[in-house]
Amino acid sequence: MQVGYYPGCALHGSSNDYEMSVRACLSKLQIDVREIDDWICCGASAAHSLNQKLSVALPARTLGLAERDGLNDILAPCPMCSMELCKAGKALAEDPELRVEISDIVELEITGKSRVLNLIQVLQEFGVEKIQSLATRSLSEFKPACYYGCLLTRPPKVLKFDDCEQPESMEKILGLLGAVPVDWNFKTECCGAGMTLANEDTVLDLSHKIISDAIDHGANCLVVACPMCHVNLDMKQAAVKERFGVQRDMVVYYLSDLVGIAMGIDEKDLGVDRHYVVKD
Amino acid sequence: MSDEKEQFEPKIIAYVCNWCTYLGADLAGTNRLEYPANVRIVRLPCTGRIDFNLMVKAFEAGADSVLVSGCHPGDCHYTTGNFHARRRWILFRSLLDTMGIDVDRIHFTWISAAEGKKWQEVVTDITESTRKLGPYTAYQRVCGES
Amino acid sequence: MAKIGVFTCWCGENIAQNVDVQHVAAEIAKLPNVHCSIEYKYMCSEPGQAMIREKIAAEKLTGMVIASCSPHMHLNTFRKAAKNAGLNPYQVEMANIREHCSWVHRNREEATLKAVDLVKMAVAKVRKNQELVPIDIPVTKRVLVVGGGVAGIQAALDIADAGYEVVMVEREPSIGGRMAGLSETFPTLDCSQCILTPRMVDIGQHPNITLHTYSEVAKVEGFIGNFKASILKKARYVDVNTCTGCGTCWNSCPSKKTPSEFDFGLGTRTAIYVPFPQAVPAKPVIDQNACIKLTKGKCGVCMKKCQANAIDFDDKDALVEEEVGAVIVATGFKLFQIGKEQDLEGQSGYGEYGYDKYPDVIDSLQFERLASASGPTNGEIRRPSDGKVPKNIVFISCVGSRDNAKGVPYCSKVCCMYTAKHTMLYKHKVHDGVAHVFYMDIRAGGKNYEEFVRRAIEQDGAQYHRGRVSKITEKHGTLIVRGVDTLAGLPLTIEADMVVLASAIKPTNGAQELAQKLNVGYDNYGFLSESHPKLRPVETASAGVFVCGACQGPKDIPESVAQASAAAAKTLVIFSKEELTRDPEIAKVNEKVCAGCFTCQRVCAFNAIEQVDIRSPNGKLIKRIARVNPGLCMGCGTCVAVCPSKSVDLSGTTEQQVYSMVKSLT
Amino acid sequence: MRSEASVASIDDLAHTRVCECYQCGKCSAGCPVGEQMDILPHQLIRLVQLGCLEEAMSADSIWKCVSCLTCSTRCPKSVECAGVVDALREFSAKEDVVSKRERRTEIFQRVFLENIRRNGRLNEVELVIVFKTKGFLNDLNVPLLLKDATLAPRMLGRGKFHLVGEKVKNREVVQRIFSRCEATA
Repeated sequence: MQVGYYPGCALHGSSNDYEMSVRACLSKLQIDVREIDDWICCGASAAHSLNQKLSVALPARTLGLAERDGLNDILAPCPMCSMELCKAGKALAEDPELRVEISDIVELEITGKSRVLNLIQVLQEFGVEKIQSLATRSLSEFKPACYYGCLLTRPPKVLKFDDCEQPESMEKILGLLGAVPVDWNFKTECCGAGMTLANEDTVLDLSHKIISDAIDHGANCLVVACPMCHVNLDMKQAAVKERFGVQRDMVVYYLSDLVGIAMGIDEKDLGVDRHYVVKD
Repeated sequence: MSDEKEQFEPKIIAYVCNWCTYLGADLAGTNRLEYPANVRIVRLPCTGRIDFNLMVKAFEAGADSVLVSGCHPGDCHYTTGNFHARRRWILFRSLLDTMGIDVDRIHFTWISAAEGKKWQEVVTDITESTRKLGPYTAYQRVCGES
Repeated sequence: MAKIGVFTCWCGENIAQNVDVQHVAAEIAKLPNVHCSIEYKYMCSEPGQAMIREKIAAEKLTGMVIASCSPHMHLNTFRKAAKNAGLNPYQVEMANIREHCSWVHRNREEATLKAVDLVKMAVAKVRKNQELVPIDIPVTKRVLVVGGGVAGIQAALDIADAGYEVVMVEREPSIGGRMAGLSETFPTLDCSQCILTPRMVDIGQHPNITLHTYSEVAKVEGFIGNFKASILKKARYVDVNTCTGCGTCWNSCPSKKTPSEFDFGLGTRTAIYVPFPQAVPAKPVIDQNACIKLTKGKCGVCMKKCQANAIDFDDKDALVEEEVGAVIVATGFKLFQIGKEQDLEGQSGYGEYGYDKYPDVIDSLQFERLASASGPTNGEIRRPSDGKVPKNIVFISCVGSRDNAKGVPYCSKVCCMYTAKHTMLYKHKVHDGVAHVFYMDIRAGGKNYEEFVRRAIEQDGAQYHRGRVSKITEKHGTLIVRGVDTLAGLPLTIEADMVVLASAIKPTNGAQELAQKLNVGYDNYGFLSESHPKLRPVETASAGVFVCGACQGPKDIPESVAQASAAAAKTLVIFSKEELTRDPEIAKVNEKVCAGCFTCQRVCAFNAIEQVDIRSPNGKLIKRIARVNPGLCMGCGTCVAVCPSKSVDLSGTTEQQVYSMVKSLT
Repeated sequence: MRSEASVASIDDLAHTRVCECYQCGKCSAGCPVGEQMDILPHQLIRLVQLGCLEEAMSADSIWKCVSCLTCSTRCPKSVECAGVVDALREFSAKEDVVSKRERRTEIFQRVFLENIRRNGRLNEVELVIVFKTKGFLNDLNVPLLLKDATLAPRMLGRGKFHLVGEKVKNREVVQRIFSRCEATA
């Protein structure tokens, strides 16, 4: 199995632990990951807040590069990137006029036909049973609260992935690997995402609600598939604790961390030791 | 412009359905809405009844224009008759066009039982436009020869 | 030789003012076949009609033209006059020289000219008229009522009480429908079962009513006055005639865990069961999927215990045929499914409300069962998860209704009212409880309805918040409801013990399939279409088929009952005659030239065209041709227009009649 | 300057029709930051419906929005509520009517985009330094300037910080994309 790879700025920046984890995990599965050459930033919420056209053009450039390189499937482990690429791709595929205009702007011919996948989708395509067969240890000690956040499932009309109100795809994967995911309420509530720098109060408040609901429902860790969620829940957990007084520390894993652990990859190789909150 | 042409009074034959347009024309009367006296109504149960032959017969009888009018889509007394009329109408038009009949002299419209005003306007417009086109001598010549 | 009389009317000054009536009469008198041409001040007056009758008789007229007003005004008047004088009424034509001439043209010369043309056309037509005889169709004076809810019950009793036979078909083991499961009804708060069950008993005991429960309509053939219905009686495994309804069987049945359909899963029932104690008939059925004997071959406890020997494990589905003259469809409604499963494309349910996930999030019909004295909690409001009495309930309106994104765009009409009722019932039973309602608009149009809602708010203290709820979550057994009060501009979070969702109303399963069998139209959501929303509210496109109740659109009990009585009245109109008289102005196939292409059959909106085999005396098929069923044809003439070989014609507006009208203008 | 914002231009940018909103408030009910908003999402839509665009563009709440898309996803009328907020932000920034209290958020978005324009990819160190400086120049708030400073060494310690950020090879094309988008917008 081969996929194009769009790490996005976060995975090449402060969330490089996520990239380590994804790469280690996919390499164990022998998935050939080919990074899109000279990819550019998707523009994130800054682009769609300030310049709607730019919010199509920036991801379109990357989609065009992938098409040029013949990459039909693109893995974007960051849900924000993934959603922006999907949204631009859908708009381009559906609107011929826009396609011509944007192709001119980004200096590449784009069809918008490439498939953009998030990490969960790549694991599903690879085959959860196959992952199960490669597993060397059970995750039975883990009782994760699987946290999807906003953009793994929203907007549902663009992403068409899982149930946008009660998603279960991470639970299914981890459940097969022996983990005991808890049923909880805040799977798709927002953690404040990219507002970490600009508006920390909001982020702390939202992260607090998420962490405490997970604890309330008996989780012993959180699992995410998003670099921003990880920042807010992991890096900011100390600040949350300080402000709201949460009872206990919650380790925040990336989905690929737990899949990797199940397949016997060393936690160091997955970058788990680089998280802020670590298992005592 | 010659005086003769100004005085030309076209003959207009209207095929209308009994349940909508005929009653619309009745309403125009009840409300005393004046319009040119050039139209002759043929009352049919439904525009679904109108076929190609009726159009040709009208021109044979010396009509300068033909009007077909029935219920609005969805209002047909017989559920779907006017849809069939509309569908056939698209066919007629091209067929009549191919035959050399001036399709500007054929008018298709929907007038409900409540639209007396519309009946007045449609008849006035068609009379005026036909007056501008002049007598349909082209057809009458062909017809006369055959 | 045709002898035509032409009678031109002055209509006082109405016509005479702008049309030179005498000139018209004189011009028309010159036409061939016109035997007499007379003008008179008021043709429709009794002296006018008398004159017409006299002339018909004296001159032995074979046809006549009245030049006066619109045929929609007086065609019937003059046809009657003709009939009384011995002339076939279909030999009468009218020329509309009032509405289409004198009233709309001021120029007297032009108007007179046009009037002459109009009368000429009528004369040309009447020359080709033929005598027509109204068609008589025998009527089977029996009605099929599909659906045994309150609407079907009302219609059936009305007709049976009028002395005619009724065949009622009900899909469930008992009649009663949705109303039988309701607690109390708005705006009077009278007990639903107390008012309905006596009517159900009447159905069961009425000598004129044949009841087929646990049955469905499989097929309907025929036309008004002459329908033939096949009814599928599902295997009941209990002989209703010998069963005494003693209850020994269901009290001893070991299979006890099937969720009760009647209680919407809030309680359980046995495999052999009556859905509720007041069921009619009060005879059980065996659920073949739950019965241990039928699934595993062992058990048979009920059979051993039954004193009446009424249990028959070899029972099979059976078809019965019923001949009826009219059909009333009263198949009712179901609730929009709030969970994930949906039966229409574009609908997706409400994952955010956690129905199916949190046991204490229930729908409105489930709440009815909780509030009902005969319900699973004997009328005490207890929540499903732990049986606790909820101290805070949140009611949410418009779940699925008025929701283009996930549900249906229409308003379900009754939810505002029953939600107000729910808050009252709750407050009357749990005095220290708080009822919150999230609503978008309160639609309380109806006698005493607005007063009722105000009472819920002002006397019983229901807390109404204008706004929708966005999400329901759960914390330590409490439901956290996140809503908004848009009037205050405040997001609200309410901790509730139970949430009741007022789910949208949709037509019941199978309503569309039934409509197709009956050739009745339905809308995008499956509600059956009436033939005119105002003037023909219970009739359908199929003559002799009527609709009533919620299968036609969301409505409350009083409306359903009123519509049911209307459908009954319409049925009785049909039954009031020995034979139905139908207008003879319908299509007719010339069987000699019909080529059997059946284009006519495809365009006919009334299924009035049948395929008929023409066979030689020794039974050999010569050809297959089209034939018009006079019971079904409505006379639109679409078949005439589409027939490639011109083998169909329309009596009263024949091709020859129309041609000669047009030709008269040459 | 005459405002370019209009109901039609907002509909256009957001790919929606605000007239379809019937004010049920489900957007406001589900908004994770609704409690902090001066004008709730459904009220913003109402202001746009009424053509009171200045009030909407200068609201704090358009910058409080975290773009989680909960509102758009749950809207029973499929109004792109989050898209309307984006359109309001775009006009608000362009016409310089951003609420004083929310300037920092706007500055953050601007700094973020400038960063991308220069580098093609996000340079986090540069982002933090420029944002802190510009933010400080805006409100002269010292605690906010110094906040998070303690995180830096820890991040470095965990290898989470690249002092020299990545740059794309073809940065000229990125700059041309920006210029073109700004010209057509």
